Amino acid sequence: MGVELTTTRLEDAAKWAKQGKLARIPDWGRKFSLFTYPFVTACCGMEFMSVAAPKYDIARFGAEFPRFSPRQSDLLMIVGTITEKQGPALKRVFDQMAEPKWVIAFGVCASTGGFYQNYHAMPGADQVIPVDVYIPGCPPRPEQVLDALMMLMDRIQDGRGHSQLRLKREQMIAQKTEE
Amino acid sequence: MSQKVLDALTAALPGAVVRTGSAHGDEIAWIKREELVPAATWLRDDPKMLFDAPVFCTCIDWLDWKPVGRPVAEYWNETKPRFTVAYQLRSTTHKHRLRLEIELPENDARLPSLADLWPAFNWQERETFDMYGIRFDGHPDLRRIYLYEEFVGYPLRKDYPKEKRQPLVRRDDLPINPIKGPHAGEHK
Amino acid sequence: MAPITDGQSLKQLVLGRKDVQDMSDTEADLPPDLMTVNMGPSHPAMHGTVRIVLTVDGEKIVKGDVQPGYLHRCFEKESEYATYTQVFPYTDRLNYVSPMINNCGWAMAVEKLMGLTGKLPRRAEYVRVIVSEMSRITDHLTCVGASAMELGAFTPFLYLLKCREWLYQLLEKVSGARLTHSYVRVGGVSKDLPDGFAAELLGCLDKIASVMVECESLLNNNKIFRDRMAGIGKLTKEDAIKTGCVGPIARAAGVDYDVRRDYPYSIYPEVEFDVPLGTTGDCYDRYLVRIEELKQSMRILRQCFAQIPDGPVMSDDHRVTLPAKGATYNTIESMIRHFKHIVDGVRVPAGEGYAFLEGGNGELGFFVVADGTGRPYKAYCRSPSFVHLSTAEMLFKDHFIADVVPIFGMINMIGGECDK
Amino acid sequence: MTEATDKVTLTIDGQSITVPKGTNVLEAAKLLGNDISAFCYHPGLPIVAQCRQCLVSIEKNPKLQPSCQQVVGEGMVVHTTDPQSTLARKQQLEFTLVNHPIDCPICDKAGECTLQKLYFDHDNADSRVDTAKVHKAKVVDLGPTIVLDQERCILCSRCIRTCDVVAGQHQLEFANRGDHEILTTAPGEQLDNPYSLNTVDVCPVGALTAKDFRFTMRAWELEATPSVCNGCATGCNIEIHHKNERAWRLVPRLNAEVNQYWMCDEGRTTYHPLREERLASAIVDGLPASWDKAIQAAAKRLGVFLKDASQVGVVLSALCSNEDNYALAKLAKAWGAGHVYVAGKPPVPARADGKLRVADVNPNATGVKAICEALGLNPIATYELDRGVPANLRALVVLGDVVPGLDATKLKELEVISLAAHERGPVPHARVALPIAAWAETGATTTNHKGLVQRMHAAFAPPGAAIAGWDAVVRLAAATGQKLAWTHPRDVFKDMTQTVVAWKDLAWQRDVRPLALRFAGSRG
Repeated sequence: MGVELTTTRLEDAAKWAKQGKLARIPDWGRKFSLFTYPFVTACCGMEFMSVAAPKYDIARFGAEFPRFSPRQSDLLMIVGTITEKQGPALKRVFDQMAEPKWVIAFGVCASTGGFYQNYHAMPGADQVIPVDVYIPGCPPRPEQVLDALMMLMDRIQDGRGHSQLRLKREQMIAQKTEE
Repeated sequence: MSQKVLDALTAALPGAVVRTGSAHGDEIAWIKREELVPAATWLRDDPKMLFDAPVFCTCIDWLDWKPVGRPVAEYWNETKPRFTVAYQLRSTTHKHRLRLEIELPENDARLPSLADLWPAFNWQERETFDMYGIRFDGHPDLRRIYLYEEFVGYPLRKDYPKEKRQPLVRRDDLPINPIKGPHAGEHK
Repeated sequence: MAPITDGQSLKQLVLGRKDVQDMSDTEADLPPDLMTVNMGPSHPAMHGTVRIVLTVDGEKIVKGDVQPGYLHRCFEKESEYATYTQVFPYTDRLNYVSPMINNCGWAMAVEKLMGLTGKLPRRAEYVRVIVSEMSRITDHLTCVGASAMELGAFTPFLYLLKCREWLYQLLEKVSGARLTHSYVRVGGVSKDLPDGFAAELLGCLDKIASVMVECESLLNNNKIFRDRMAGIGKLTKEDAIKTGCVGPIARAAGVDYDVRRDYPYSIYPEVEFDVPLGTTGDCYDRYLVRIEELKQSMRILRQCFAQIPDGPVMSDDHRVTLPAKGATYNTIESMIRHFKHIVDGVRVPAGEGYAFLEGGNGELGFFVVADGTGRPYKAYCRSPSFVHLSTAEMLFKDHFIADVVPIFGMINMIGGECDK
Repeated sequence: MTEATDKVTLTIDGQSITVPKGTNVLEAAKLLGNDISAFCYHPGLPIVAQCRQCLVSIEKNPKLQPSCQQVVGEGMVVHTTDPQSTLARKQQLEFTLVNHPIDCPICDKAGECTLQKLYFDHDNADSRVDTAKVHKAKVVDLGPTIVLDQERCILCSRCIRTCDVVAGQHQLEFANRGDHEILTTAPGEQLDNPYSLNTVDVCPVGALTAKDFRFTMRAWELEATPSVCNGCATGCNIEIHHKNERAWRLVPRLNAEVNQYWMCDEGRTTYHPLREERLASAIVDGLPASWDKAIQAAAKRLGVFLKDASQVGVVLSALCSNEDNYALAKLAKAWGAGHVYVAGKPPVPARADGKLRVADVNPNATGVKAICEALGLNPIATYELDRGVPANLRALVVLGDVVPGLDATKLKELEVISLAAHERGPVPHARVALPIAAWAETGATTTNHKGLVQRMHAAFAPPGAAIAGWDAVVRLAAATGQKLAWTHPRDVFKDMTQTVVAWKDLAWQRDVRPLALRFAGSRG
């Protein structure tokens, strides 16, 4: 079943090549080979396991292979509540990842803090690092996670990820300064 | 269920026990702070007691205590001890359970540690210290356990606001700058 | 480069030594000081977020300072600001691997203070036990599966998670949520089991039993698995008692203690089950105890379905039950009651009490102080994970760094429960 | 000896209690934590024993007695939970509910309704009535402040008595009979007395609702913080009911010495200005600035004149707290400021009615006077400046936003540093404006016209960059080379009580945390 999909997309690639949109090809490649760093902290980890396990099978989207070193991964999945104590660790992990990189906030705790609004739960991981896709739900259903992954893929393809935009901005600034 | 435990404790260490009580099937003995270690040691070692298994240690902050349906005299006021530290014990041989409660005043919230008698209380007392600021004298390693060293205050005390955060790290480019204005929170 | 022919050259290649002879006295060359290695708080081989600062002598652990708290979500502070019913979702997220048991524990604590213990409808008790035991099975499946995966055995993980998925789907049918159910209420459960549930669950149990046979054949006598589990992280019976260990860990060490049998609650006196005991108290025993408990849970479930009576699943005590919707909309009395239940919460008379039950990891208890209003004045959770994790330092001692993973896996530290 | 004769000992539900002579049984039981249900009884109103909800059985008394009317007697044995009185109260409640509309979801009182509370506490049984309810008028405009819902009214007459007793005006009455009995205005009257909103507080159900508060906020979501009304010099004790960093209403709080259970309608509206024209950031020459920059700018501008401090004046404010005024007065003394003024609103003689309303509408004139006397300052009222600004006055540090006597032209000639919560009065003309917290936003004390020092608690945080007034003064002092070593209002208060002799025995009251009305338990 994968053949048909792949063919269409290769055709896509060929079309872009004809149109001179070769610059899109790296992003196109990136979106199908996401290397995940699961920053698993809490309950959502159970559903993260479910996403990885047979029935929902995240492998279908090319994002099945968790890299347990941030240096080798480009997708940070923040799975679960981020606390104030955890904040520096999260930031460090994010900083260690190579560019371009994307972040998914998995579950409402990572998105906004959810119903933990107190002295130690951080009101969303985006207090510390920029987040590309937020998945609501406590915990989100695996289907939602797959949906979010596809949204992220679109975002990567369009070059709208936080880190992609930043890189572009930096490039532009660099060009301006050279001129 | 274990009224005889309370009776035996009162008989063996009359000076240590302030009062005893039974609530909802739980046996409670209020112990004087100074006599806590001898009482606990006796409870652990006496062949009729053998409270060898620790269950939990926690603290109650009475600052907001205004129970409904109880006399006004029971409300907390500044002359009453503010904290109660509770140790729950269990005996694996006799199967009885007992809660020791020690009342502590606000300005001198310290008591002897039981971590030497039951190693499980090592972390439990650290947790109580972390959350309530109760000092355990003689504790081998009394430092914060859940929170970070930079945290100021004791969050489970009733006078610590629930949402008072003490951030260690924040993004410098936060997209929505949470400026508190006269109309902040209106659309919450 | 010349092909490597002997072991010496291999070592040379790996360690980059010029002189092969150097290998004989490696120890002398290595720095003599102890080294500090930081594991976590986000570590691949640990499910759960905890930081371990290891002081190692070579590969051997001299000291392991375990620092929990990275998932401290302030269960107690949040509870003090929620009604008794609103606390259920928080308890779900304590031990998120077996949320139903946590639900039951909280309900039991509140019922104890309200004097409702033992006065619940029989069917409610049975339903609670059924969902609890299902939760216990998911708990042990996850624990064993994840630990096996962390030791490199990916297949059992996939198999066991498949089983768990079946149970999740059944629990979803019961409660409406896959993981965080909030199904239990003070005075019973929120709704009855769906039609045909018994047949589905029993069929599912049979499937799980057959998968378990496969998994056990993959793991039990697997050389790698045994080498990494047997004799690792030994805990003596005395230590287990005085460090407060309960549940599978204590039972693996030979402590014959199960709340379900020793302080019977709910309908456990009416079902037969055995309490498995280990002999050596090492990781392998903990694994075996969990596998056996899993089978015992299935046994309990089968008995429950044979015995479960018909009837209501919620107490008829007006202090805890919501009125029927029809009455709520049409009579002022029921309207007020509904309103007060939702807004003010279940009124619990002032007092304090500690209620406990056998959770996935052992004695799970809630110590509640009520002040007569609709919210707990204090709600403390006696979490087994926290107590077990405090023994980790003792267990790590004199083991290798690699042994941290099975020890930690078999402690089954659940962040939500440990850090509260 | 006198003590023995003044006290009466009785037994309530097996518990013995000694209370002063003349107490009623209901109040005595309350001391034991036994809240006997009642609708018509209010401790501040005459007793009519009309709702029959508080019936108890008293030994040697053949009939049940209303506990609100029954005065305690020596050796009296009262039962409040025996089957007879429980049944009587249950049935009474059932009757009360027969015609009550099913309005809880749309009722403003829901959550703090006595009827709800009593039903939940004492009966909690299902309905046995299947007849149609009697309908009455829903939205009856009683006057400028209040709307009546006659269906919800349970005819307890508390509001009628409140008008009679508190305002001294008979404006409400019952009309008709039986289950068609309604509450209405007295012939030719409307409910327009200056204490009318007290009827809303005492109403046990949602029959009377304030136009100011209705449909704005769910009562049970509010949090209550004790404070003191800043509307006039009486200093009525109030609770600020707030949520989401803003106040939603003010209700009176019991203080037998000041206001008993009541406050005036005008005082209740004083929470509105808390959100009007607020100064949320420091302003230097008309542009927003950070605190540090603003303080530096202020110090620089003042520094020129502080070399000869007789050119500098400070304006204390009778509208600000003791702490703020003390801090500024102390700074003026440290500088050796040549001019000290005190500002305040002009009195309104028409307000004074011998009850709670007085002519002086400044909450803290007495406190400022006491502080200045203690510090040896001799302040001049600012309206004296109407006649002309002293020639050697060049710079002015103004506390508060009300400065009569200084109009825009005069202010422009001066170097004005303003510490204010609102952007009005002298603030727009100030060279440097520093935002300070308003009365509801900081812990402070105020002194009423009788000299009573009362504590106000912070209900919510001040907006934007605003900080407590004394704190702003401390910063200003540090920047001008003076040292005021206070870090907490407690420190200022302690210092102040050591200075002001009359206040030397006062102690700083511990901060009170907001009380969630939802869980207040015994409310209603």
